[in-house]
Amino acid sequence: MIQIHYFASIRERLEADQEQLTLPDHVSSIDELIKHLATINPKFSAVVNSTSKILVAVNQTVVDRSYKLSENDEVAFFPPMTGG
Amino acid sequence: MIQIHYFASIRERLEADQEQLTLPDHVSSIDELIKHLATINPKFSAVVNSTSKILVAVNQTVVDRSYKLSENDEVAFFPPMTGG
Amino acid sequence: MISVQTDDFEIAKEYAQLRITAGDAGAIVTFTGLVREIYDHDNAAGEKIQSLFLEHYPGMTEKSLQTIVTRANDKWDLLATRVIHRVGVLQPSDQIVFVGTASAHRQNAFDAARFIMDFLKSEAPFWKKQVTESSTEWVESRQTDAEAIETWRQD
Amino acid sequence: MISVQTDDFEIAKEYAQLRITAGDAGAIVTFTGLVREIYDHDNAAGEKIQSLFLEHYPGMTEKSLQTIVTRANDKWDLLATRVIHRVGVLQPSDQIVFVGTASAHRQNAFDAARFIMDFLKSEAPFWKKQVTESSTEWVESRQTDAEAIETWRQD
Repeated sequence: MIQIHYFASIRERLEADQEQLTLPDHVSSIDELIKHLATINPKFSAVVNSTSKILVAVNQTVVDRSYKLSENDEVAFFPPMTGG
Repeated sequence: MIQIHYFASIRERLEADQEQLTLPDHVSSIDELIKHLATINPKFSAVVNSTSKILVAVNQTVVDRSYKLSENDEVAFFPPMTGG
Repeated sequence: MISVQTDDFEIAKEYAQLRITAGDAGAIVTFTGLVREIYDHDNAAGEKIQSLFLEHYPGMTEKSLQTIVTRANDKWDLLATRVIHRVGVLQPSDQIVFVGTASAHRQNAFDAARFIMDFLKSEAPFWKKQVTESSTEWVESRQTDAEAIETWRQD
Repeated sequence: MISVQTDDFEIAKEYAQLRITAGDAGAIVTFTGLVREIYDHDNAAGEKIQSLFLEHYPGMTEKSLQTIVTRANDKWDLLATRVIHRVGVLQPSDQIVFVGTASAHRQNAFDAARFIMDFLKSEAPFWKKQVTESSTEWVESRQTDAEAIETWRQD
């Protein structure tokens, strides 16, 4: 089981700020997780296809798409930061 | 007649903060003024010979040694600035 | 010290604390970011901003700011640092962010404050949403902010 | 605005005035220079400073600071600037100098504040004399301050 958080424009378009997911056997990297979420959630698919840049953090650190997930990871999807 | 000001270490070593001087005919540049002051004032000569860098301002703007003096100029001698 | 808060802050209080914490400082630099009434982003160009909503990722925000401050301390001899970032709803001219640095010499204090702001912009998980008369839009990230980060990587 | 004064200054008051003068500022940078207890110049190295005397050249001081601020305004889009320099006798930890800049964007505010400080150090006619337990000496100008000026000439 992993915990997934969504922020800012992505959170709004998915109409969800978080969800829990049991990782299927064929999903081990972030890249595979994104494909899996796009398959099971049409809104996620739409966001991925229309957003120029999506950042991913695992356990509150930004990672790249090849990152291998572990049980109980906290994954977050968000657009580029605009603070300051 | 010109007005001369001295500041900081130079003022202290000359024991003077200002003086007035009628320019002799052979003195027209800052370089010539320095030579003249060194001739008439042993303390000025000592300061010039022992100080690595002396800055000169005419009418409150730093100038180089070839600057040509005019009647009523305000000339100042001081060491490199150390404010801030 | 790092704070992420809805409350406003007072520069006098933060400056006084930096002076005390720093001990024998020769230079204190403060940066304050304010909500501008007119943003020159593509979206809503020219329209007046009525309010700004600042969202963040609790936990990761503090962690990423701490990482940035630690990197600044590794690069420069700093005697004190302070970062405050506000979240929630803000109005034009409100203070958003404060960065304060104290050092023996001015170059370190200037470099560190700028470094912290540059990385805060690109690495700390804050997102701005702006409300104008005709629209409510998430602010787009700026190319110049990405470029600012690159200048530090060349060191 | 430029002030050369014996009185101390309050950063809160100067910051508030910069905010008002600037109008729609997005970034305000302040620099404050303080009297350090230990200077690392060659003279009196390691000895504690008991007091500092700041001499200046009245008239030229204001003129040279105004020239520096005008050059900063020519180089960057600034909404407000403020320079205060104290003269007379100061004690360790006292404030000596304040530079404040306001701009729409942070890079201009940072650059301008640093530029003003760098040129103030080398072009404004102030001289420091430091008193320690064993000596009273004029502070020597620093090579790093001359070098700071050179970095701006390369633009």
